[in-house]
Amino acid sequence: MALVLNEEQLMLKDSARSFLDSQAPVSHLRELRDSEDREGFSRELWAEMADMGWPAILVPEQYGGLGYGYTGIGIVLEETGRNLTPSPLLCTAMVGAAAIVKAGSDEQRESLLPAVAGGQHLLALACDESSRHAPHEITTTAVKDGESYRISGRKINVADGHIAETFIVSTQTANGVSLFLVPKDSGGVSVEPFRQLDTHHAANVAFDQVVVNKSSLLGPLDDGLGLLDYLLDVGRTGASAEMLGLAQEVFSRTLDYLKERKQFGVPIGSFQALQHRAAQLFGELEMCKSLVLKALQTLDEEPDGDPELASLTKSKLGETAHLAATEAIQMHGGIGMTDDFDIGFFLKRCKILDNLYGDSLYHLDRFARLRGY
Amino acid sequence: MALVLNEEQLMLKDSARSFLDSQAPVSHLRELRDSEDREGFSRELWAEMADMGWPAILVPEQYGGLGYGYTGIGIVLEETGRNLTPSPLLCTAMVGAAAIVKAGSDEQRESLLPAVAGGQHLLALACDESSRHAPHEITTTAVKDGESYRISGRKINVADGHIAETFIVSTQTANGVSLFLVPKDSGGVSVEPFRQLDTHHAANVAFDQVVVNKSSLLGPLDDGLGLLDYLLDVGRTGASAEMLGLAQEVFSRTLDYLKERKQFGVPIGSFQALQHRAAQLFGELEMCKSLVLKALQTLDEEPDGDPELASLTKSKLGETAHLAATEAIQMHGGIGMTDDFDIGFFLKRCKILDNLYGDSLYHLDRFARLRGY
Amino acid sequence: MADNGTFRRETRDWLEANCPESMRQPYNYEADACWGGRNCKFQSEDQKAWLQRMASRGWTVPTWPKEYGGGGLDLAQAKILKQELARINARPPLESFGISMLGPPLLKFGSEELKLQHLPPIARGEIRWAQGYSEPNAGSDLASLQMRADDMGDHFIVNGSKIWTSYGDKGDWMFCLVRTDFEAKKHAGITFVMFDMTTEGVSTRPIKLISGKSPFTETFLDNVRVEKNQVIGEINDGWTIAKYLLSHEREMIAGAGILASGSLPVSEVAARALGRQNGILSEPMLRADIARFEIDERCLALTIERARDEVKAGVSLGAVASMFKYYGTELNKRRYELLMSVSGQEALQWEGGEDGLGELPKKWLRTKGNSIEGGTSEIQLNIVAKRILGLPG
Amino acid sequence: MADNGTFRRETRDWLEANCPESMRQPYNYEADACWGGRNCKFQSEDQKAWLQRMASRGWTVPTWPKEYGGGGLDLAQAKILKQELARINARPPLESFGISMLGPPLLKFGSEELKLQHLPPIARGEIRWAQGYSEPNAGSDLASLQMRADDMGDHFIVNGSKIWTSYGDKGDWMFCLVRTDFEAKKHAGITFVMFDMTTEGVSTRPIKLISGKSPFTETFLDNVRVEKNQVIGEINDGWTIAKYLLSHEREMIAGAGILASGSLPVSEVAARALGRQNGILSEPMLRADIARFEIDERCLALTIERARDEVKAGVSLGAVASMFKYYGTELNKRRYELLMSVSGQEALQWEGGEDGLGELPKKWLRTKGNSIEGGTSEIQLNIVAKRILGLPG
Repeated sequence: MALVLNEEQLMLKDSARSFLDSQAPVSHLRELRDSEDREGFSRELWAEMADMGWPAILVPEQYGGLGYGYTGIGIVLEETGRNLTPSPLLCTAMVGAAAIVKAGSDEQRESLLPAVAGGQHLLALACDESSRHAPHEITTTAVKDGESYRISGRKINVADGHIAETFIVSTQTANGVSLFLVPKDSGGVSVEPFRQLDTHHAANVAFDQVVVNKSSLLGPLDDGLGLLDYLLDVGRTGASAEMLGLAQEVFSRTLDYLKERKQFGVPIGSFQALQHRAAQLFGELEMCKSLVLKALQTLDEEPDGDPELASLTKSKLGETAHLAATEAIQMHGGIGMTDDFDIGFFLKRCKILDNLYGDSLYHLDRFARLRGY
Repeated sequence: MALVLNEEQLMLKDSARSFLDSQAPVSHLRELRDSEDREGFSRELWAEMADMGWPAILVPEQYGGLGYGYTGIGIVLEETGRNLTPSPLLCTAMVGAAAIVKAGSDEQRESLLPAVAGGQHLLALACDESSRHAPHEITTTAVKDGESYRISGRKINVADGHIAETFIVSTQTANGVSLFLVPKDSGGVSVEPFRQLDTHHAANVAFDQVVVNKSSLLGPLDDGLGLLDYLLDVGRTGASAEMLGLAQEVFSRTLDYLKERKQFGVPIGSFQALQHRAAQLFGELEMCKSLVLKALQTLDEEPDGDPELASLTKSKLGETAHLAATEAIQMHGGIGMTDDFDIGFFLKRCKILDNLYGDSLYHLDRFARLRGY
Repeated sequence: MADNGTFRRETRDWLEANCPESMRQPYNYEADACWGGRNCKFQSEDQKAWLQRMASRGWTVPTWPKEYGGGGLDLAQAKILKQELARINARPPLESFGISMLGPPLLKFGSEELKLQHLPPIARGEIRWAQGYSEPNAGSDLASLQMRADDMGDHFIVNGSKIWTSYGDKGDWMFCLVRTDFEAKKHAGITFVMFDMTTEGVSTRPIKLISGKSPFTETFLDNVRVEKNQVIGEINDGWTIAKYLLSHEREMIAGAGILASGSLPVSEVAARALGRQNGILSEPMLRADIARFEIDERCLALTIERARDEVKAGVSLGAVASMFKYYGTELNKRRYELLMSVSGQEALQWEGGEDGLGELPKKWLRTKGNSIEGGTSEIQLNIVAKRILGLPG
Repeated sequence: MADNGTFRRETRDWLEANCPESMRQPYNYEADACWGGRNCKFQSEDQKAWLQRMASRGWTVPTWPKEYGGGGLDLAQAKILKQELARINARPPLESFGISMLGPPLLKFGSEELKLQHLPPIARGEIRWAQGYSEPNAGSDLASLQMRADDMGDHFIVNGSKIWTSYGDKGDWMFCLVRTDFEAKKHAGITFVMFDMTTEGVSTRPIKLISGKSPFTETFLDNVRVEKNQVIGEINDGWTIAKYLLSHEREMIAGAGILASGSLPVSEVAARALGRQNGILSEPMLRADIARFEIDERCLALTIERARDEVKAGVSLGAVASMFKYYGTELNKRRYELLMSVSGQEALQWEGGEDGLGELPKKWLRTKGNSIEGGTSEIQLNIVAKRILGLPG
């Protein structure tokens, strides 16, 4: 497949950009923060996104979706990244939808996908237990008990964990790893929400002898590690798309400032040292654009994805977005350090996205392991 | 001890610099190369160095030496590094002398040190067997046979191996590692000399059932690993001192060129991007000066040295000297790539010194291990 | 003067007797630092006693002359005092811009009268000082400052605003650069003045940073009367004073970068948080970055040590302070990036008070300003290139 | 024209029948490349046959029009041909600056007469071209060139010297920038001319590089007669041609950086040389650097792919070639640094012939020129900053 967007995708991108520019620019995030919004995102905005069909992008048409695939949802995430818009898109419309589409039973698909596509049902992947990302180290257990399973354990830093109706939970079962769909209102589920440094919210979620029916099993029993990795790679690619938007936007604001801010009687963008750093950053961003597009297209084309590509993309995007955000602050000087100015929001969001599902160093290591060294 | 040179050391530095500037500048190395000198260094120059007392610096006065210590020999090595002067100073006057002074029996000291101090006896540490530095992996054996040992094995890339009268050889003995002094004319020793890319020479040395008397044992039987590491750390510090001189000189030549070469009607040193890179390099070189001086002083003060400091110094110097040499070529442009110009010699010598006794990445790893992580 | 062995013994004994137990441990919170000043609220009797006892010996400023409230120590003695303080983990009795910033230029360029007026209260921690250098439109081009001082004979009337005044809302007095000649080229025509911040017309407004904290203010001067006898150096020659002060400030900032000497090494923090596998840190890529950082950290510490020894040996430091400022602040940013990586998801929460959760990310964000304040990294590199390396243009 | 399935099948069959077995393996030595030209000495009958057969179909330059010796293929077909050649590991039948450098501007700006004169011999590998751009005192400031062409009516008389002429001693013809207007501003007054290097007054001298090899010459012109009908574009408008050629050259150089596609990945070389411990490369620090390199290598490959797809989709490449040139050459330098590290002490010997020992360090040294030739990295970054990012000054 050619590494360019097709007509349909270009239209989706344009419409996402113009919607977000007018409805949810960075000032939207600032308002949510300053009003100390309890959930850290706007339900009204989410309803509008649902009207635009965004949560339906990944859902097949037979379940009320649009079937635009990963590239489609990635394009929209790039635009929310550009505007730092908080929304359940990544966790519900990308990772969550992918989970049900990929591994759901007919019953699970029928019961969940239409509601996901309509934006009425929110999902969250609960997969981390230690402070550093290590999704294969699972102590949460699901013990068979007749027709049910009893789930016990604690997942931390669950993105969208504070709003999800259903958790996708990784557990140890008798002979391996299995994923379960656990409604938040199951007895024994307790959610401790908190605000992250980027003013998005998340939650630690404890499962205390939570009983779920065996029909809540998602994907194969005991053999769910591949599915977990796949879903993580989907999430990593989505987070990379968001970081791509973020990095491009913060770079673009920096370029504007370099052209406009004067020191010593000339625009600071005329200083060669800054020019070279900007040019190097431009090059890195071009690399990132290629990576994200290739990673999204690969998810659409390869049934099992390409773990090596997912890791390399996440690693490179984490590093480059961070470089773009820190260079932005340095080049803006003092004003970039003030809360009144928006630049700091990009650095903060970048830190969260870099950490999500493994940071750039984690994926540098995973990349090398996957290549056999 | 204050991190400055004392009066005596300053005088030594000055005299070394003026001697080398006049007797052995970089053109001396070029002549050796172009005349395809069989040994890659000048015996006449070495005799003059001996007259100056350089091989005697580390040797105690009672054996005809000067007793100026490691800082003294390091100062001279910094100056030979500046001029890329090939000589047996590092291998004989620093590592070799240290070996005999530190671990030699009375007999060994008396028979070797006066000749070392006079420059008549050359030594070489034969410690590497694999292409990547791994001095603890020793397959060369020394098997006890009555009052003798039989040594068999092959050491590669022995610095000064092509000219040494005596090799200091690391071997496996019955219960550990032991070092032996092996004269080059012992039966079964074969030396394969070769020219390195910096036009210094070295040799691979094979030992085929070489018989040496047990009095040739240097240091403790079976427990020589600590001594080997100490000697390597001495060599690493000496190589670092040479790289410091090399890096400063190539940087200084680059600064001159930046001030003199004009492009677009102005000196290229007025371009801010080059200025910032030069300023950053200046900072790194200041760091390197502190490290080398501290590492030399520590060898003088601490009986067992400081392995962590030796590794950090070797790692940082390898990296910084390489940066200085490559920036020099880049900033000189085309002319820096030509053989007629001297800059390339610095890059080549730097590569050899970086590799000697473990390169910068090896020592980055060793540094971390020594610090327990 | 007693020999140094005696001095060490006496110092140790005195500290043993006079440093309260609670002052013998590292700061837990920023608020543990004592900044003195008219409105100083001591956290404890111990904190107050510690300051007063040290000040009584002149040991808040050990090397200042005794007549200005100092300890009159020579460099060797000062080093011994520092070692003995470190030995018992004593907290600094006083943090002070009066000491670290104003002191050096005032000692070098101030009149005897001004020294006697200002230095002793600084040494005793009675007056807290604020710095008035930057202006909203000046930035790195400091000399283009616009704060206007009109000559009224024995005094100036000053109008304008300053920005990035550290703890401006807590300062008692301010030292300040103002423009006194409006025709001269920009580096000429600047004067270095001091005034009481309770003077009519002075007001401040906190600046909130991305870290959520407000350690700086804007400071507004509206027809503020400043006496001419409160000028350091000559009128219109303030740039000389300013440069001298800045190079001292840079040195201090660089020192701060490695002054994490009391805290755990980053590698140790990492080993505790992440554990080891086969004897090495379990995240190999993070390990590589940490090792590079720790090497550079040691490099800077040794180079600062060398620079100090060179000063003692009579070699002047000069523009090298810019190199230290650059290196030290870049290093401090790396330190906090690594600490954030090591802490992983735990470091992502914003909630929590001064202690524990939420504190690390705020510190991390704050470090991003290190390479901007006190002259940006770019300005430092310019200075090194031009003044040390002699590059043209 | 047949559909693409048919084209692929026919191409595969033809290659099967016509590509000699010995041409189906990577180059072992530099000398394995066939550069053609009047003095070409083929290494083997196979090499000669392979060139002649490919040239007979126009497939040395698949997308050039047939009337100029090309294959007349569209982009889709050219891609298929490339894939089929790669499938059997076929060597390029011809390396040629005539194809990679002169061809594009000649096709775009040349008169019909010039195209018919020069392009077919290029396509057939009969004439080998040399480039005359740089001059000893011009360097990065290419437009300040001084080679002087005096107008003699129907011809010029040219005097001066060029430097960094790739294989200048092996060229048959040279394309060259000369100054034809001595009053005009430096970018004006330059003309793009071509001449036969056997013309009286042309001489060359090899330049020995730090790698010990001499792939470049200086080229001296002493009263050399150059016909005016050998000018591409207008007289005094040579800078337009030069810029166009340069941007194509840069793209090519960037491509070369990742064109190690036939060779083993660096990580695989490392794993074979160093072995693994606990499943990962046994030198953890080197491993980190290799992983970063391989990520960037993949980045560049994908970005070149994307840029090509964008061109097909109608988006123009423009100054982005500078970014590729910068990125690709820096990457190639990193590749050889890593290969040197991986090879350790074995890579330090200088002896040995073309093969084996001594070859790697020479290649490594040679790569240091990548970021200088064809416009330095600094020039590329300037171009990106100004032409793409629109930064001032």
